[in-house]
Amino acid sequence: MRRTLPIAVVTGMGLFMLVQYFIPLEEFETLYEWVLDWTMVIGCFAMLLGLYSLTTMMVTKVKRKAPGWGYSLVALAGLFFMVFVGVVPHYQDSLKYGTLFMDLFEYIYIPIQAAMFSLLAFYIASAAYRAFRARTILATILLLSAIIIMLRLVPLGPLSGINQWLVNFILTVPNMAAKRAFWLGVGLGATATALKIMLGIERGYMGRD
Amino acid sequence: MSGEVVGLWIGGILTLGIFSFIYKDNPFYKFSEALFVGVSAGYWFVVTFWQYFLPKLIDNLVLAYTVLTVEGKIDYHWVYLLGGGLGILMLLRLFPSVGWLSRWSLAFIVGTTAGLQFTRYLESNGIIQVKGTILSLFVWGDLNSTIGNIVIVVGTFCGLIYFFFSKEHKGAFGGAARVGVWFLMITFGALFGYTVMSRMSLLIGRMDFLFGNWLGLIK
Amino acid sequence: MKDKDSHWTRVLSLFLFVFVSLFLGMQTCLAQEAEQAEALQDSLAQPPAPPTNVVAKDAPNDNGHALLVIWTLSADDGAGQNNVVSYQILRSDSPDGEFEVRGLVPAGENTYKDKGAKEKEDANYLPPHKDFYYKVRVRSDGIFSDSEVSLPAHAYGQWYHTGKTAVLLAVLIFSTFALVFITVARKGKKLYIRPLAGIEAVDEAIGRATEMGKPILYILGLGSADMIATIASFTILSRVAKKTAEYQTPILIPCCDPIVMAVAQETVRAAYLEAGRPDDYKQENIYYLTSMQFAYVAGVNGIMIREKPATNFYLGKFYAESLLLAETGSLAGSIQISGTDEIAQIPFFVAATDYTLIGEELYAASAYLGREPVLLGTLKGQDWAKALVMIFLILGALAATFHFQFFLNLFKVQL
Amino acid sequence: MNFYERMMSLDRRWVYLVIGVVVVMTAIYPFRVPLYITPEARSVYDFVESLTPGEVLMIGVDYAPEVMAELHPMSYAITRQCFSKDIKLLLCCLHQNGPGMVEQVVAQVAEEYGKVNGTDYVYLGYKPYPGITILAMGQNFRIPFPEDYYGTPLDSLPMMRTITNFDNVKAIINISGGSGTEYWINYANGRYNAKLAIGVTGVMTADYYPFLQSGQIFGLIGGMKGASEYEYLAEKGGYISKEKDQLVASKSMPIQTTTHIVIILFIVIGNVGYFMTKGKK
Repeated sequence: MRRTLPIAVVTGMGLFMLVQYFIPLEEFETLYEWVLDWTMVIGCFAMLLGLYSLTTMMVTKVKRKAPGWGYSLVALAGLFFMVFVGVVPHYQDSLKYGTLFMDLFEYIYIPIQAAMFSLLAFYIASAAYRAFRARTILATILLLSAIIIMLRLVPLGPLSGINQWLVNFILTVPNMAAKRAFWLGVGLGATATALKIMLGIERGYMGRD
Repeated sequence: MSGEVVGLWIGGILTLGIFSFIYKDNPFYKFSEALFVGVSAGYWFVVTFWQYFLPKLIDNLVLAYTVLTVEGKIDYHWVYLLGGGLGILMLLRLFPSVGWLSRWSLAFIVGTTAGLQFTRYLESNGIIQVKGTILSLFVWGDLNSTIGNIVIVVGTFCGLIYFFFSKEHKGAFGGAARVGVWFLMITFGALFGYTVMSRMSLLIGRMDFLFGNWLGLIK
Repeated sequence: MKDKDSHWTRVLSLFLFVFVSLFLGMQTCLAQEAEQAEALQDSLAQPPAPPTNVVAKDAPNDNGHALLVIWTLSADDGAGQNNVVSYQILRSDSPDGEFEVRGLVPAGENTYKDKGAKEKEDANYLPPHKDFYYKVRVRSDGIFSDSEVSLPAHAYGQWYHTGKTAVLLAVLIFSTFALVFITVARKGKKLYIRPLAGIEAVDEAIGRATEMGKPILYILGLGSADMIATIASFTILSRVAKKTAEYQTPILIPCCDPIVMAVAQETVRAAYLEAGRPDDYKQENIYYLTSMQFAYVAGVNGIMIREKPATNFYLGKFYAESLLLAETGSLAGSIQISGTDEIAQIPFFVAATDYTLIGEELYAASAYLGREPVLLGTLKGQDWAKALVMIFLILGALAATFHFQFFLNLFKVQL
Repeated sequence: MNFYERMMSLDRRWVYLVIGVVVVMTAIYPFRVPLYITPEARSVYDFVESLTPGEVLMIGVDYAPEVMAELHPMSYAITRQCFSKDIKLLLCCLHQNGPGMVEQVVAQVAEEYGKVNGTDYVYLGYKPYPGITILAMGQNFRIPFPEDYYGTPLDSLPMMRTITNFDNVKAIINISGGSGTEYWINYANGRYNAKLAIGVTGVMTADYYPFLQSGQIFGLIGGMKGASEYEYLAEKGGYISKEKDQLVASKSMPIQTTTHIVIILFIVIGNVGYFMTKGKK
């Protein structure tokens, strides 16, 4: 009951989704839409679970006065203040521009997010420096290809045309071939994983008691 | 000082807080990080609440209830109770004794995903990719395309050989697999090289924000 | 002051009244003029020849709320003096009832799909199993002529989408391969699989963490539970967690989706139970952080710098954050094993982590780690499917070279 | 520890510092970068150039503020070029965080050229589900967008009188920072045969090159470099000028160039160090 039924649910839902793909009938379409809506509803309840998980973790840290507990307090404050101003005073309007909720989002979240994202500029340079060593033929191919592509931004005089031709060639030919092979492989692997899940062969993710 | 200026200062200071991480972890970063995590989790919760929970569950149930009271009919919107029920099962995870019930909801989601992606991947990553690789190996009067097409077909073929798991990569087979990896490496290099520009754009954007919008040092 | 106000209001309203009446009067005049002009033109110009053979039938491969109208183009379409501009499609529920305009297509088109809504309350609702009549109106600069009314037709839903046969065949072939090799594997035939460096490093990486007495960090990626890469990551987590249970090394899993968190908890709990150490399982080590991409990364980076895990796994769906995570992890001195099916992130994982599972290797990893015959069987089935794809590639290229169009049509998928 | 060994174990913070300094220094002392204009960016420009006054061009602007740095300059340059040539614009936005931003661009440029909403340009606004929306627009713009962004019914806009679907626009340029581009290619071009060009972020460029080869798109503006190429052409054409601060992408091109050179140098130095120390071991 605890384990067999969930696996049956997995198989059943999997088969239904598989079959409905081929059946355009209205009844199946409606059922399909419901199923997607239900997964969203489950996601909403799960969100409560997530919030509970995050809060207990932070609260425990604060209670135990674990190192850095003060920061947990900051996170908790940010979390609950957002939830408060987002849910309590306004009706759905809190997602519109100009509310305190959106202001907080815009002036706190957006700049930090953009700053975090832009750290990648530093990291990409350091990754290139440390990792792009011509240790093997494969590594050499990788770094040469990267350099050719990067050179397209560097004024090379008459060589620019040749470089541009190379860039075009790399992007339209080997790039295409490798991506096709990659995607085909991913397609087969993903399909196999889906099949294993549906057949209940792979069930480690579903408790054992 | 207007609200916008305050916002600008907060944004500027927090940006510096994040940037300080590249030197080393420090209280300033820890503060920005904690605030970031908290605010974003709160934001996501509120968005989930207004954009999914209310319209997908509550609105439908309210509609069902209204139809029931006004017209006395049982309307199809009641099926959303099932979704709500599965959601409540999720919450039972908070109680260890009945927590296993939440597996039904998890099974529902995992099963749906598996079934949905099964055909989706076969179609978009299987059939459509094969179709895209069906190229003419000889294009009359166009040497560029002829060579390009041949290389694409050969490259895709060898790339697939690389992904063979149940055959040893030896001899001619191993050689082909090696060619396949070369193709992959060229692509990875190209992707890396191409991304540099976008990442630098982000940094330039932030520098603009710091020195331009915030401090007003550059125009 | 107040008097003055009301005075102004009166003047203003009077003004407005005059203005509005003038405007309305002019509009009527103009309209009449236009009508006259049209009537004049009508008498001068010949209407275009009407479309013929208007046939209405159920639109194929749908949910039963659409009809297909097909006609033979007007004789004046593309030729003659009356240049046809467009066709209007009109519908009625009786042959001599009132016809309403349903759609417009430009000259040269001879089909129209009259698609209605399926909800009864929608204004555009098109009921199934109800007869409708169509006529097609051909238009040319203000003048038009109508076709004969079509025979009745009704919409109905189909049980099978004929445009998806290629996918159905693929499903059947793939499943057959997988099932055949699962059976073969069950019978105990030993199947060879080639070594993968990333997989062989897993044991070593867990062992290292145990020696150092430090935790292992497992990142399931940014995907939610509706992505197959995330599910593949669960299957790998199941094996990894079993090993950490055996080695008694703590495993930290910050998640960016609450459902993913719940599944991860179930997975790890099961793995600890299987390893015979249910008491070592700590639910608080598998927690939700936040769902927003960079906030999640900021949090995980903090964990990496402060907890200094000995080993980091990044397996699942990753986007731009891949390098942020991997660089911070390498800065913290952890051994890193990564894998994703997002091709754009592979170069960064290759550059900044120690081992990378590329694309399909991510999906194969659980079979590699588990070594159960059934899983190895599906791997073998996967390879056979791959061989078939390669045969198709060669045949397809030959067919394209020698212009065998039929082969291309095999891969046609209609949505 | 000799020089090369020290170089090999260089603290990564030096790398960060160099990048930061290079960015700031180039920003303070900019220089003009000689540009190689790629044919795929030129073909977009030439196409817009070939349009005659009164013809309609559609621009699908699908990006969020995150990628503004790369894509905004394209939107501005194309809009300015069109308006100064009296080409009518039809715009829509299929990215949920973009509609306000697009409004800003078009309203600002329209004001610069004295263009009137509804007569010289129409902004349709935002609709979710790009795939479905594009398919529906192929039938009739009025299906997904009965009203424009400002709530006016499309039928009462003078410009829309002669416009039903993609057949009535000369071409579509999709400026995008996400997966929406695939729908434009598959549906607008694939299904409805609309002439299509795209402007995408640098990261995405590699993915969309093959579509250029296959002729599904007639032009491609790739990332900040593509944007600056376009600005260069538009400046030569006299549509935008440096004095009015209208060359935004071009302004950061020197920084792009120097940082790219620095990264290439880093790779070279790293490899020199690697080979020098390898011999010793």
